[in-house]
Amino acid sequence: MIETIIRKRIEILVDSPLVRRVTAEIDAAGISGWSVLPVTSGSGRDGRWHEERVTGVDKSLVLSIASPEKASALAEALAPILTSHGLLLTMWDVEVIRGERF
Amino acid sequence: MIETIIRKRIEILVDSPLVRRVTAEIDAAGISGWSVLPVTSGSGRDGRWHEERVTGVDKSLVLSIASPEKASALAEALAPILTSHGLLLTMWDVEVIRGERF
Amino acid sequence: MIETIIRKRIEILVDSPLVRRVTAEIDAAGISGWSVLPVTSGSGRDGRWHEERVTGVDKSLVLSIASPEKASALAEALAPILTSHGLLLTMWDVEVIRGERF
Amino acid sequence: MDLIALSTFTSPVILFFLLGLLAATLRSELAIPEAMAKGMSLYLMAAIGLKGGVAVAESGIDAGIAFALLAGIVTSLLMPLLAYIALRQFARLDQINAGAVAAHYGSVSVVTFVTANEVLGVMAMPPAGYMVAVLAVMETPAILTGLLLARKGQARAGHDRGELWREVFLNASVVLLLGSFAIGAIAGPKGFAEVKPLFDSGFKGVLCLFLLDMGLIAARRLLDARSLTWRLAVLAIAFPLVNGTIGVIIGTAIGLDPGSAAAFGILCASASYIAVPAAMRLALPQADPGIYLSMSLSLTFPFNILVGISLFAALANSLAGS
Amino acid sequence: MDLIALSTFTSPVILFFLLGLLAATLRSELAIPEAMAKGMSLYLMAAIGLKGGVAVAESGIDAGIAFALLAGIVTSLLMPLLAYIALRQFARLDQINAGAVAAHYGSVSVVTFVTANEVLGVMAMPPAGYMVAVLAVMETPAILTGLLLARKGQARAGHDRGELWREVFLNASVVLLLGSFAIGAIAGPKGFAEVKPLFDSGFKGVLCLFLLDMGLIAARRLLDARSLTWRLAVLAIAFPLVNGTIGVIIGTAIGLDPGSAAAFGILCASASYIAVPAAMRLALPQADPGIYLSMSLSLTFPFNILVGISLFAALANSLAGS
Amino acid sequence: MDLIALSTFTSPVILFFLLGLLAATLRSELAIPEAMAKGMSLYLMAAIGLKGGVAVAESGIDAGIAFALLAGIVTSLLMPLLAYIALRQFARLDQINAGAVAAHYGSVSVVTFVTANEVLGVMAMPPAGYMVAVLAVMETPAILTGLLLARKGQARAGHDRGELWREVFLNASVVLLLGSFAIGAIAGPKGFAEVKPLFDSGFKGVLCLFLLDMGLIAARRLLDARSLTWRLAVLAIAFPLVNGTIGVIIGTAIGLDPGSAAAFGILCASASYIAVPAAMRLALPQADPGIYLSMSLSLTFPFNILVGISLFAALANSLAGS
Ligand SMILES: Nc1ncnc2c1ncn2[C@@H]1O[C@H](COP(=O)(O)O)[C@@H](O)[C@H]1O
Ligand SMILES: Nc1ncnc2c1ncn2[C@@H]1O[C@H](COP(=O)(O)O)[C@@H](O)[C@H]1O
Ligand SMILES: Nc1ncnc2c1ncn2[C@@H]1O[C@H](COP(=O)(O)O)[C@@H](O)[C@H]1O
Ligand code: NA
Ligand code: NA
Ligand code: NA
Repeated sequence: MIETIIRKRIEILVDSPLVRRVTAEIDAAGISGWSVLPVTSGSGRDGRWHEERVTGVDKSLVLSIASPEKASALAEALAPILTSHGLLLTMWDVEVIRGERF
Repeated sequence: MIETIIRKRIEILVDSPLVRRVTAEIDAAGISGWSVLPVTSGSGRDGRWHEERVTGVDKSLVLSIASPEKASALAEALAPILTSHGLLLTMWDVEVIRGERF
Repeated sequence: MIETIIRKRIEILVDSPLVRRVTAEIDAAGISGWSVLPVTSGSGRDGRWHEERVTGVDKSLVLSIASPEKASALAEALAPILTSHGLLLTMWDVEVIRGERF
Repeated sequence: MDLIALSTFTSPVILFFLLGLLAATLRSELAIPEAMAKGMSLYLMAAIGLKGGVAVAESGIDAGIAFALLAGIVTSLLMPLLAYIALRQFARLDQINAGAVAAHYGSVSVVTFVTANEVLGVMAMPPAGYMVAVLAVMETPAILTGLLLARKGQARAGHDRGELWREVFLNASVVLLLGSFAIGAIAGPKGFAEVKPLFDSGFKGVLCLFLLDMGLIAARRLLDARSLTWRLAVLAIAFPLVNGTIGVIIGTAIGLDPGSAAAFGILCASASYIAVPAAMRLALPQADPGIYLSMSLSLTFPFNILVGISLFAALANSLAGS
Repeated sequence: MDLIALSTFTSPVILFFLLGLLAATLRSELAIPEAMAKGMSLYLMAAIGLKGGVAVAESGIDAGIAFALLAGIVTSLLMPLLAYIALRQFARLDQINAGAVAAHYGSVSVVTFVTANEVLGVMAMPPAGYMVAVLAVMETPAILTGLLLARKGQARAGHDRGELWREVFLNASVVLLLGSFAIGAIAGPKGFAEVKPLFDSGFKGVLCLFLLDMGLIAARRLLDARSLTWRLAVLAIAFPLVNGTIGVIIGTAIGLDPGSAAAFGILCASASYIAVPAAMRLALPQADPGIYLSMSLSLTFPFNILVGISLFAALANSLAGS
Repeated sequence: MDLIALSTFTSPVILFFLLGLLAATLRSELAIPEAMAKGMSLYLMAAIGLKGGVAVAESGIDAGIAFALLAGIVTSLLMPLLAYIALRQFARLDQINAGAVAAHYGSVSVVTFVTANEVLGVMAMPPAGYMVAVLAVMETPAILTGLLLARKGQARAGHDRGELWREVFLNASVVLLLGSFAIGAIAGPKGFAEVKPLFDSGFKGVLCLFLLDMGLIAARRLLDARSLTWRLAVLAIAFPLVNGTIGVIIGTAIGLDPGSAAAFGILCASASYIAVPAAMRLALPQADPGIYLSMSLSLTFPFNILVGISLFAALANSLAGS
């Protein structure tokens, strides 16, 4: 049976122009890396949007795997802009295989 | 230590032409919002497909964060078309920061 | 109240040229299917990349829902190339509705 | 005929399609980005619509148009019946899948029409401009027939009606085809002149790349096809032959010129693989895409591109000759 | 004027925009893939930049350019003030949203300018090539004014400065416009000749498809708009009228030819919906995109395309005449 | 030479590449959508393949082709050895990374060839049409040598063989280049005429936008490059100089015309950054993309575009002259 480690998986839904801000914080938190996934449409308090990268108001999903400590450090670091910039941060425990490096 | 709330994260894999149906149900369930991610290829009982948006049989991933109550209300609402339309609905608990609004 | 089943959700972040390898293993593990999501940019030990499909070094996210047994069988099968090919495999428990078939 | 066929097979448009089929069969990784493929299909529809509209602006409207449109709607409504019977009797398909497949064959394939337009042009028998409008009106009626056949005797799940009607009557290709047809008719030759370099000169080149992609998709589907039986394969070739012949005869009967009659035949022979599949996912999700797409996209489409077009052109000529 | 307006409405460019508006209003699924839309906007900016640069290489540089650039920067800096007051007083908008909207109206819309360029060309009053440079320099100053207005009397959250300045001064459109303008000026007519088929001949056709997409997006936004009040709607029409008139007058005053004066008017009348929204998400995330995008994209943009351009062209002519 | 270099630097093609380098260095957000970039590269390969095929259809096949193809395969197979030694000895790279980098320099860069083709055309020394076939056959042999070098003395992980061979011999660019080359040869000038507007007239313009993107990617990689040492940087410039010179000499020796000899030199001087990296991710995942991409894409590619092409053209001319 292959051994696994428990890590935090953090996913942050953020305005694309803000992705740099968020990834900078991830790097600053000493997390080993991150990945960005595209989001094609959505709906929230501000109403609906669809494939509007052209208007710079589309979203991206930033995903990062980190140790619980670093994860909450990141959460702390992002706290100030969370509500102001309408970030949506969710995290949960995942099993990572060969995950020592995370 | 920043406080977090437990919410349900629902992810629904659905035929792109059906996305409207699903998001309509999400809105109907009174959930604050949703986001749609693209899916480029896949394989299942119906065989394999790849970047075939052109034939209208591709999939999208609808993601939504909601309270457990609203989440199961949504599940109930989608039940009738779940198997018939081959939806794939998964949900799990996540920590949401500043998540009061969800 | 609609009944749900607990299944493993496996997500594998992998170099796009390797997706075929991974999905072949998934099929071999007897898992009912898989879906591939695009990844637009990322950063790790090898540095940063952005929309570089043109250089064949971009990533994809392979997602699959399976029973715990099949999930760990898959993990075993992928073990040899996990570190060598820099795969990032995470899995966690999810509730699946009408998930008998998975 | 031989000459035609020959010239067909040395045309880059057809050669790129063959290249796509070959590359996919060899399991090459070659692939056209989806956004690009989608963009090219929008471009092709806008261009063909514009050209048709301009042609009508030049030729003016005559009774022929009304006949052609009517014939198009009626055939699109009725042809699924024929197909349905064959699918049930010969291929022993269940009611739902038979209805879904029938809908595809009653409807039309835009790219087949576009390719036919080019080939017929080369053969000095260009179809009338209004055939684009016929193309547009033939896309959806078959969906209704197909659904009725698939659901007859069953309580229909009515709750997604709205969605379905929008999908059916306002689906992207119908709106874009009719819209740019109207624009072409309003702008006329003078207005069209300004956009001609993109929509006219570039047309065949884009068609090459698009058919390359279609070849890739068609062959890959076939290689992964699980639910395709030999009986279904036989029908996927028989349908275009029969429907196409009927179409050419009707076209000639209602007094269309040979080029337009041939085009009408192609429309009847062609099967949808864009508008109808999308509608089926909404209205008949239980139907298996592995069946209807393998048939329409992987067998009927290549058959029409490589054989059907030349065939019906020749038939239309001989009928006109007699 | 009538004639102009008429010719405007039979031009495919405008007709495709109307088609987009119509299709979205009917809730059709028609959509242009995002990558394609983005690609077309990059193409349009590169092409317009090149053409402007080539024109300058031909005409040579004169004092007019300096005046025009200066006028552009100043108006972009000051116009938000006017808008801000109206938004606060008449529309009763809070400080933050008023500042955000004001920034949009001080800045410019590239596509509006591009369309105006085409229309004015047809009307035999093509703007001077350097107006592209004016377009580029007018994009960002208004952002600064808007931010000052929105934040005055508040401690500003300075930590995302770097990001913001980059977004503002090195934003894609400014870099691409000025870059290709410089390339055009360096390469000159001879160098441009080699790339002319793509960047010149194909231009209007691409503009058609791009405006089709803009029509779709503009109408969809409007249909989903929640925060749009009738007072805001009134201002979204009043702003272009007032700012455009001021622009034409200034342009004429500093001695621009009628075509350039009209173009300058259009620039003042137009509102940004690309560069500024992106900057606002960074610097004023609390501002509601539902307000500023509905106004600039869904009301002001269509108004300028359908009415503004012809209007300011006529105004510039009459002023020049007098 | 001076004149050439000069004309090179006033060509929009090169200027857009410089713009890309500049914009990325200034950390501008300017970016070409990936689907568009991928689409343009497919277009460029199809176009260059077609043109080459048509040229061969016109000129007919002679012994020169056989020689050129053979020379191409052999150099692609052997050049990695030279590179490998330098990488191990001078740059002290470990076996795996040295093998991976060597494979890149034995293979070729399609865009470098395409650009060279344009420049040489302007210099009235267009390469022979069949050089496109040479380009295609040179892409993959080097991968084999590179793998052997990287793995020699090691048990090779054989289980991903199938994948690898498909990736190597059926990789998208090889299939598309040879496929459209064949199509061009079959269709000939007459068949090509119909698609000329897209594949010929539009060519240089697309190349501009594609090189803009390449400039952006190349500079960004360099800015983020971590594993690049000065010794590696030196080799990234030395390799094209040495390999290119060898290439021109071989080309002249086997009796190619100056234009083709220059093109052959460019092919040898260029390094792959598409086919080979993808193959390496499969076969040598432990090799660091930060090394091979920074070298081939961020240093060698710009060097060849900005200096190499003119250099080897001049060399080929002088050799031919003597
Ligand atoms: N901790 C992480 N969380 C999310 N994605 C990661 C993480 N580490 C690496 N990645 C992704 O995996 C790619 C390769 O990482 P590496 O193997 O560390 O170079 C990166 O470019 C990211 O896209
Ligand atoms: N409950 C939710 N679940 C998933 N995505 C959401 C949710 N709420 C908002 N979003 C996404 O966040 C974007 C902005 O939401 P808001 O800040 O509420 O306007 C929306 O357009 C959606 O893409
Ligand atoms: N077990 C699974 N895990 C992830 N995605 C799946 C799974 N099964 C099916 N899918 C996705 O759902 C689509 C339809 O599956 P099916 O309904 O089984 O034909 C497939 O093409 C996949 O994209
Ligand atoms: Na039909
Ligand atoms: Na303005
Ligand atoms: Na080389």
